Amino acid sequence: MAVTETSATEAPREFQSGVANSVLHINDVHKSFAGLHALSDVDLAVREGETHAIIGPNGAGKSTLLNVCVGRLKPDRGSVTFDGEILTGKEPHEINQLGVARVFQTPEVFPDLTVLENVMVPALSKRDGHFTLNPFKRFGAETRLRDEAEATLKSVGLQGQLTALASSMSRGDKRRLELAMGLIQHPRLLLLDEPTAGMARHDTNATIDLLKQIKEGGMTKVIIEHDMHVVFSLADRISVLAGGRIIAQGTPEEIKNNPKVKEAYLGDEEV
Amino acid sequence: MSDRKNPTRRGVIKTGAAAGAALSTPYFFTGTSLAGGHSYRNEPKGKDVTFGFNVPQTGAYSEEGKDELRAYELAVEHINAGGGGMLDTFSSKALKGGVNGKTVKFVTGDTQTKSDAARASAKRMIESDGAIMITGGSSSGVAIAVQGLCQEAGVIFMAGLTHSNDTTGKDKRANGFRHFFNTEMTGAALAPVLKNAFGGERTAYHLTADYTWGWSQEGSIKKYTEGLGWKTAAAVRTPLGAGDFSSYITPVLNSGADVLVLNHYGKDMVNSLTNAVKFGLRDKQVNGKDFAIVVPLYSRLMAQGAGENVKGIFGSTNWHWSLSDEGSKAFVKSFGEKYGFPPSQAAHTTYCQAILYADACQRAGTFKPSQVGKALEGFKFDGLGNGPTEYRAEDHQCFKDVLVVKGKENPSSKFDVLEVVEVTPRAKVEYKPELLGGELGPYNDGPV
Amino acid sequence: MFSQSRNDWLLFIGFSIAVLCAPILMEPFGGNYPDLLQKLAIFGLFAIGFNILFGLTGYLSFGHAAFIGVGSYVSIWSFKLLTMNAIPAVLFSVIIAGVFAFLIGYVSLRRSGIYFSILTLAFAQMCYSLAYSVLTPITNGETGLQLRALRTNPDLGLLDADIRVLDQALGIQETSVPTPNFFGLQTSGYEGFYFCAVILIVGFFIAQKITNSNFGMMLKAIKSNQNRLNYTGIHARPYLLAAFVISGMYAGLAGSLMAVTDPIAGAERMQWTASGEVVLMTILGGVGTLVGPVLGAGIIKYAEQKVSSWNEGIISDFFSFLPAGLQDFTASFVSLFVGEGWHLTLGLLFMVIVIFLPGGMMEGFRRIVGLFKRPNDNDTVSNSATAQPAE
Amino acid sequence: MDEIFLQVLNGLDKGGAYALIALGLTLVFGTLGVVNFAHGTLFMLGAFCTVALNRMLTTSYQRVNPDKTDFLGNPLKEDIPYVQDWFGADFSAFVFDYNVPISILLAIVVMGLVGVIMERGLIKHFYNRPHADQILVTFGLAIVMQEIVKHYFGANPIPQNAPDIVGGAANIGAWIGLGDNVVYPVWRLVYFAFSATIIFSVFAFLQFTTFGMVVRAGMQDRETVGLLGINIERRFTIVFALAAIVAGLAGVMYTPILPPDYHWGMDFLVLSFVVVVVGGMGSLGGAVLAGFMLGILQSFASMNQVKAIFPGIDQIIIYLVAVIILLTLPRGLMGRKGVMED
Repeated sequence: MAVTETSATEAPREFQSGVANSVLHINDVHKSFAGLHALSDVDLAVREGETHAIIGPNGAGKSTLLNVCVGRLKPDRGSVTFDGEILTGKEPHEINQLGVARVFQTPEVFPDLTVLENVMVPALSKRDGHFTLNPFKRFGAETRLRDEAEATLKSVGLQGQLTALASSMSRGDKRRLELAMGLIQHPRLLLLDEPTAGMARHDTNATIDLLKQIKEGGMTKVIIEHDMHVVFSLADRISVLAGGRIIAQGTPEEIKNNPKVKEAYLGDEEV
Repeated sequence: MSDRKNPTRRGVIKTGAAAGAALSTPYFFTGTSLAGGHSYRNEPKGKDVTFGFNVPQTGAYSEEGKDELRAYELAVEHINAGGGGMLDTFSSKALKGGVNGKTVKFVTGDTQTKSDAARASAKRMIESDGAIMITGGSSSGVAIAVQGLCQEAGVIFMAGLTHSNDTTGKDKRANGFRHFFNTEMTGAALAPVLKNAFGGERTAYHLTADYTWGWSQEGSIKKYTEGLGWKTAAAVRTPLGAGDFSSYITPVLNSGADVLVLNHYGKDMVNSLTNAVKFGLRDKQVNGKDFAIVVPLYSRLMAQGAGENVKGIFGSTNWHWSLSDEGSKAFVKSFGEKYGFPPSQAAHTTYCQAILYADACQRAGTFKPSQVGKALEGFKFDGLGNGPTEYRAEDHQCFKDVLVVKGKENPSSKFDVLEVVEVTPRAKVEYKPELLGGELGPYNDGPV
Repeated sequence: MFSQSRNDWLLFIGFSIAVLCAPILMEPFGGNYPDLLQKLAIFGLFAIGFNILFGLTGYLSFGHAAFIGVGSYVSIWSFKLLTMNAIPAVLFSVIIAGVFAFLIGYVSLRRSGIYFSILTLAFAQMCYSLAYSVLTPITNGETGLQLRALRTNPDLGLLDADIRVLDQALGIQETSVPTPNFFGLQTSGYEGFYFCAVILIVGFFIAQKITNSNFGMMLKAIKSNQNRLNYTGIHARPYLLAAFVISGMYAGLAGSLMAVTDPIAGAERMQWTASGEVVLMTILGGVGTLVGPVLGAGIIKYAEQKVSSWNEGIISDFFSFLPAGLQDFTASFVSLFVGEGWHLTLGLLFMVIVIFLPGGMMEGFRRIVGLFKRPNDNDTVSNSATAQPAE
Repeated sequence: MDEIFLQVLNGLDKGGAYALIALGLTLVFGTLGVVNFAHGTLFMLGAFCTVALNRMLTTSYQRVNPDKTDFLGNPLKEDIPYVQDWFGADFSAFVFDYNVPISILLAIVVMGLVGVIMERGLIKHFYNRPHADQILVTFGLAIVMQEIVKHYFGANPIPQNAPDIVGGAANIGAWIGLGDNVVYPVWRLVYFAFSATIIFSVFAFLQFTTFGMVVRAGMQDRETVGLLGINIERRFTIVFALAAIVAGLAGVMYTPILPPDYHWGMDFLVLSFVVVVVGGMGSLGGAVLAGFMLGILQSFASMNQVKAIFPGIDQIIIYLVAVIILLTLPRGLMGRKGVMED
């Protein structure tokens, strides 16, 4: 940790480019918990349509950064803007309605609802907004959305479990369901928090393929990942977070060859 | 649940509405209008007639309710036997075993001391068990609610323990009758005794339960004590069931008042009295006079609970077991032999009500409410423990002597809590029926 | 599987038939008399409404009795001031209970969990205490608000004399104190039960619609994982408030029907124990199911009315087939649990249900049905899982 | 001035009782994560330990006294307590006088047992059940216990007396130079001192013993403590028993102030929950603070001067404070984030 702290002082600003066409802009964000700096002076720009990976050792502040983006945490200083809208201070549901969806690290599905219903909730949210009062609109009659939901579930490989309760699913299946819940909203920005953690290798590969497909659809993605196989398969650009600071940023190739990153994070880990 | 359904049905058939007609012809087919030769609500067709005893069996007043039930059972025994207990000393000799040739059966209900629950159980007894009349209760809110219901349903209501003026005042109903006394009579009876005991130059401080009965009580005591020259320092409302009354009692210490009037009943009475005594009020000297505490309506059952604390404290009661007239003695003997302890005033008033109702039916020769009511109106009787008594026709209120009592200094047993200080004669407590307002309206014999 | 509206219709029709035939169904239990039947319908309605909040969103309100009270008071005032017709009374009650629910819900829903429960409890207790004492000019305190004859003496206050302006304008003659009616049809007795039963069926239909709607699914999602819902773009609070107001309106309707079938309104209807009672009903029958709360309401009201009336005499008559000594022993043992001991039975019933059948009676039925259906294939199992919320 | 002083004393007294009840309640929340609706009933059971001891001590045989007659005119059967026969009149008088303090010993044993049985027999099966289930099952248990007490002791309040030596009223005014009207029952002062002692003991126990340390750690983070390999189950049982004993002792000592009746559990249930919630779920300090605060506010609200301005304020003060506190301080006075919010 001490090593990263010292090296972080010279956070390389030169990597920041493309602010003009960036869709998500994290600006000088600072967050501390009880005196512990979780994030310091984080600046980050994510370009429209790119897949941006954030990597870093455990406790580097990756999840905190994501939580700041979706409104779960309020930064002490700095701001997050998405497509010109300031996200800081907005409620989570407002941020989602702007087109930012999040896939959680530990699956946060609706355990008492069926798999299909789990996907229908975000689908309805996308269509109807954060609140509509029409208590008589039959849920069962939403055929168009349901077809879409079934298609999405098929794309993550859950087509066989539409009526199962989410609580009865395996952890891996819950992660896939999480992904489907994010995808169904066709968000402009999808934040993925370790989408493949805990998955078996072949499932991971399937997920990578799926995410690659979406990439072709032009959705902007921010992905937090430990698995370098995933990162280097998907990312257009990578930011490295250590000790709450961004210590490097660039294309996968640049990051691979960045000695600071190697020193601070990759170390002896095989890439 | 399935093995429970049997007791109801069998039980109700046996003890309950053995009047039979009520159950064998389900109401479903008759509707609420009484077809098939009934000329009034629940007219008994068989050899039995069913009384409905509606008393609190759960909640704070359940001990009183139990005592009422005991008295009712005793009364039913005596009525069916045509004698025993106070029936032997009762001035009317109409009852000769059963009523109008029918054996009396009864059903019971739990009022929970809540108006809604009391009305619901009364309705069950009327609609399902075929009760010809309803009697009981231990609070005025409940009595008034049930009285209104009986008026609508077309059965007679013989009120139990209810002390508010409204029962036979503002809220009186033709089908309702009350044997118990009320706050007006308490005030009229108590005030002169208080004046004799404590002098005419007193300042009273009232603590009043914050609901209708409390207000009624406070109003009556104020009216009569102020009429005798007393002053009222303050009248403070306390929440029902306040528990610890200390924060209401400490202001009394500095108020300059020398009498504390506790317009509380039941648990509130025990609690506020205990608190007041523990604050040393009974031993206090104010303005050179001994401080006095008054509990206008005593309940011996509750006072028994208040133990030591009631010693020397004045109040009024409808009846007390230590009275030495023949009626009281006979009642105490029959009750005591059956249950092993003396009856309470609640037991006494409900026993009287059951006897009075049965007697009126016998004299009227029918159970039809309007005719039973006529037989009760203006009925003068004696031998039921209160001396000569009259059911006044104008408001269906009994007028009789009122007992002023005081907590006994040297009780000989745990039941011997109160001693009778004075028997205020009826003439002194009587008032004009118009005084309390309200209107009886016509009798209702039920939908025919 | 979402198009199973046929099942919903079957459930609805079955429920309607059961409700309308309640007098026949209750006959073997000795429960066939108007008051109990009315109470079953009224508290069934209350519990259905309560279930929309508690069963679907999981928010446990201890203050719903306040809306019962509001509904009752409003209805009686409508009878006193406007007309004896039940329709305006019911409408005003529902609307004003809705307004109260909006105000209380708006404030209480700023908190969740037990904090929410305590807030609703606090509001209801305040309503109760004030109605019992300080607000007596409106509520007539302990005695309860009652109907009176028309005012003839202008000195009398509105508590002691009624005006009924609409009825007067229509020239309706009154002798003494009238009873509420539904366009000339009386609303007490069996007529009253059928009046309530029809409203119960309508209420059930609406609740069924709500449960099966998008809105209903959002409410279930709130119960399941409110936090996740926020990140899905749904603002939970308006949904909660809507559910709170709807269930408050159901409670107001139930309170109004209490006044319509029996025109008196007392403050103790608002006490927290009354709110607790509806929670017990819902849990006993089955939280989150449609039929369960009605069933629970029925059982509790039946126990309150009938079990409490089985006094010792009745019990010992029942055991009269036993030898004398055994009869006494059995009778005195059983009488611990019935008659004045019926609270004990209620308490034990509760513990048993919560310990062994957390899903209430409905879960019990499902388990029994499950015993016979075991050999069937998986398909029916998953079907019953989706059909679950509709039961 | 005198009056305000007296009302503060009243408030401290009520507050003492509230704090003691709430203390156990919040302790059980904080460590076991259980919402115990039967906690008020434990307070009631404690109070009935006193009544039961009284019954036991006065267990009597009957001796016919031919000189006196009973209410039916028969020769009076006098009840002679065995204690009196066995140990003499002086001793029995002493025992009866000190009934309340002696029953503390009984209450510790009885309430400890009740606590252990309740926790082992029922509560432990509900650790992982939803709060609503916990509320319902303990509510059911509260009804059952209350009805059993009612069956044996009746529904009427049964007054208990403090020992004579502290049974009177003290002229505090004379001690501290206020007017002659500042008199206060000695037992209420004893009660305040007692509740303060118990509160301090509980805090000291949690602060300075290893056991207490583990419990406090458990309140902060239950999972971690479980991971440390500590037998948390046994400690839960002890914590629950401790809470039961504290509530029971509060009940025993309260009997001379308020005659106990079977319904105390329900009477104090809502109140104790309000206290705990106002203090903040799972916060011991909060419970004590809120207990005393609500006690004092309640006393002030019942003053005539206050009631003249806000009629009926004494009826609703507790709830009003609860609403205001919860809306301004989301987790009560001293509550922590995330406790009991799901």
